[in-house]
Amino acid sequence: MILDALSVLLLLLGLFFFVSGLLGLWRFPDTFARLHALTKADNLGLGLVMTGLLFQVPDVLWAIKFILVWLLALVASAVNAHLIAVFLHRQQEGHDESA
Amino acid sequence: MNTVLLAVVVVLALVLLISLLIMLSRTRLTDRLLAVQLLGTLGVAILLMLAVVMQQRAFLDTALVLVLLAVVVTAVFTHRQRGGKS
Amino acid sequence: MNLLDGLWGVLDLLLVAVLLLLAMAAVLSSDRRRSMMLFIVFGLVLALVWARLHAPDIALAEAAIGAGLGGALLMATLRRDTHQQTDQFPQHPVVLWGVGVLVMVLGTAIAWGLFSVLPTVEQTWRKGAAVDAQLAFSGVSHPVTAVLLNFRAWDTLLELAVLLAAIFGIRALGYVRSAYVTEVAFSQLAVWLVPLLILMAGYVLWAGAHSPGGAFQAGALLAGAGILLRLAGYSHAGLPTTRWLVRLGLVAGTGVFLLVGLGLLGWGQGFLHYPIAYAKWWILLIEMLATVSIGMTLTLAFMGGIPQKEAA
Amino acid sequence: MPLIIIVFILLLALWLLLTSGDLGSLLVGLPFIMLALWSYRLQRHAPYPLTFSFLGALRFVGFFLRESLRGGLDIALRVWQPRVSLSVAFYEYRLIFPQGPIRSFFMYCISLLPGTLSVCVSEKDTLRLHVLDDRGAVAEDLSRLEQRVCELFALPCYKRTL
Repeated sequence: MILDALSVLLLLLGLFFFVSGLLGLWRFPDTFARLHALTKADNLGLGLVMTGLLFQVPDVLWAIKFILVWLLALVASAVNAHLIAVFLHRQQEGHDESA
Repeated sequence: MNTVLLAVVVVLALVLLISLLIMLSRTRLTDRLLAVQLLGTLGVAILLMLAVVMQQRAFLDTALVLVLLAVVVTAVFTHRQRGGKS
Repeated sequence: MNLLDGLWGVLDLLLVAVLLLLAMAAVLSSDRRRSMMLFIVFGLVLALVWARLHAPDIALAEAAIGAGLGGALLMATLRRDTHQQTDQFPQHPVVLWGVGVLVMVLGTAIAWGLFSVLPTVEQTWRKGAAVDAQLAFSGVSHPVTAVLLNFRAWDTLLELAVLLAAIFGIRALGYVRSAYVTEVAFSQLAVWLVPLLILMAGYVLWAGAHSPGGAFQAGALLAGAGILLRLAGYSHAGLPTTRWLVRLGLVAGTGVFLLVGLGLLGWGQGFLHYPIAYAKWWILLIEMLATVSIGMTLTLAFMGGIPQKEAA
Repeated sequence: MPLIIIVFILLLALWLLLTSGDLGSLLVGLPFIMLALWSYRLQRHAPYPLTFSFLGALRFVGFFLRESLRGGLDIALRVWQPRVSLSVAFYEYRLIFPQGPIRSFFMYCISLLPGTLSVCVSEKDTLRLHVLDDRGAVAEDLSRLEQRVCELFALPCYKRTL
């Protein structure tokens, strides 16, 4: 019961950060700032959702795979953020006009 | 408990819909790229939730594949070919 | 219980709304890069929909091929500087309306066809039971893989042949795309991501024997590794540098499949009727080679051909 | 121990985690692990001595989790305010890590930490980053991260906290 409550709490927190990322995408004035919002808020959202689900899994192997997914998602989002930042920077510098 | 989890999935799907609408309202390519990233993370989160709700372990593999290939897709979209524009 | 059903209903509605919106936006967008982006997201949402429909096999395939590799391949088909051109579609209103009406008629026909099939759905389910009954003799414990590689091996063989034909076409007509500007931080990362992708391909292949997975998904992941290598500045994308090895790899899947089939025919078993005791090993061999072939084919398709010696 | 053996052990461990320790799966796994190793060897990189410290890794994980939380909260605070208060700017930072995996690792970490996003190495050993709020203590944050990374890779940190 306590575990269930804890997991609900974590899931709600995760949702909150997902919605924050969405709001950031909507409200932040420039694209770099939106990239900041997405990278940070989304990772935290996914991490919290994953932690919340950890209390609901049937066995340890599930838990290991959950953590693996999250770790990879962290790496992926860091790389994605970097790639997009470079792309954006190149556009702003005027090397590439194909916006 | 499953009802609560499913409710969370529904909210996540709602966020998915809204971010899609935001993406469509933007005209710049990079903004859309950002939205694709958000949609990808949301998709992974929904898959993880569905895996628990539906007791389908295979969805975790699907999530792993999605995450790994998302990097490939972003890389393809942002890389610049030698001697030309992006 | 009622609340649970209601929530499923809401979720279904939301997913369908997203899917339809994406499909329309992807078709109506005039910029090709944007349509491709929407197509990738479409693949992602479609994977979620398949997951919701209790079809993890198709969800995995859609995630690997539709959302992942499909987008990369489409992107590779864009020639430089052409992405901002709008398509040369006929813009005359009469033509546009004609096409619209035609699409609607076709859609109605398909819907009608589906409705007329509905009464026979129950029979199809009975076939599902038949598959389960025969599963023990197939050599694998996952029904989808059993159907693909044993009961209906013909289909899979022909699919592999289609890929082979496609790569012949690409090699005959295509041109090798120029290399990419490499970036140090990215290449450093490829060092870690490429082995991970290859390992994951192996895992998906292995998983195919008893749970969702299989050669096509694994091949897509291998191709992902190849594409990353290419983007990180390896002009051969990890493919062998000797030409005959590349050719061998491309035909290995189809060739061995065919040879095994013919061999079994000569053995008196019938085309692709594996002896029950060894079915598992034959399927394993064929799947592994098919994975390698599919991976190489898709990587080559991304590159547009085997590069000649490039200026470094 | 040569790096390649460590990589082999890591890949093997990952495979066994994925397949939930099914030893029979190695029949498929070993060829693919070999292929992965080959792809690792294929990427010709200059020999680069890598060392790890277990204690440093633990501390790094703690630090990283705390900072991610802070980063998310920072965004959430800004987003939910009635008026978005940002003061975006580019920022130049002198890297102490030579070109190589550690530098890349550092750069990727920066993007996950609050308020900073690494863009590119603009000149030799100068990293250009984008900050959400240039009124904050960017340099301190970065040098703290630097110190943690040094601990993780068991390097002497030749720039003490500012």
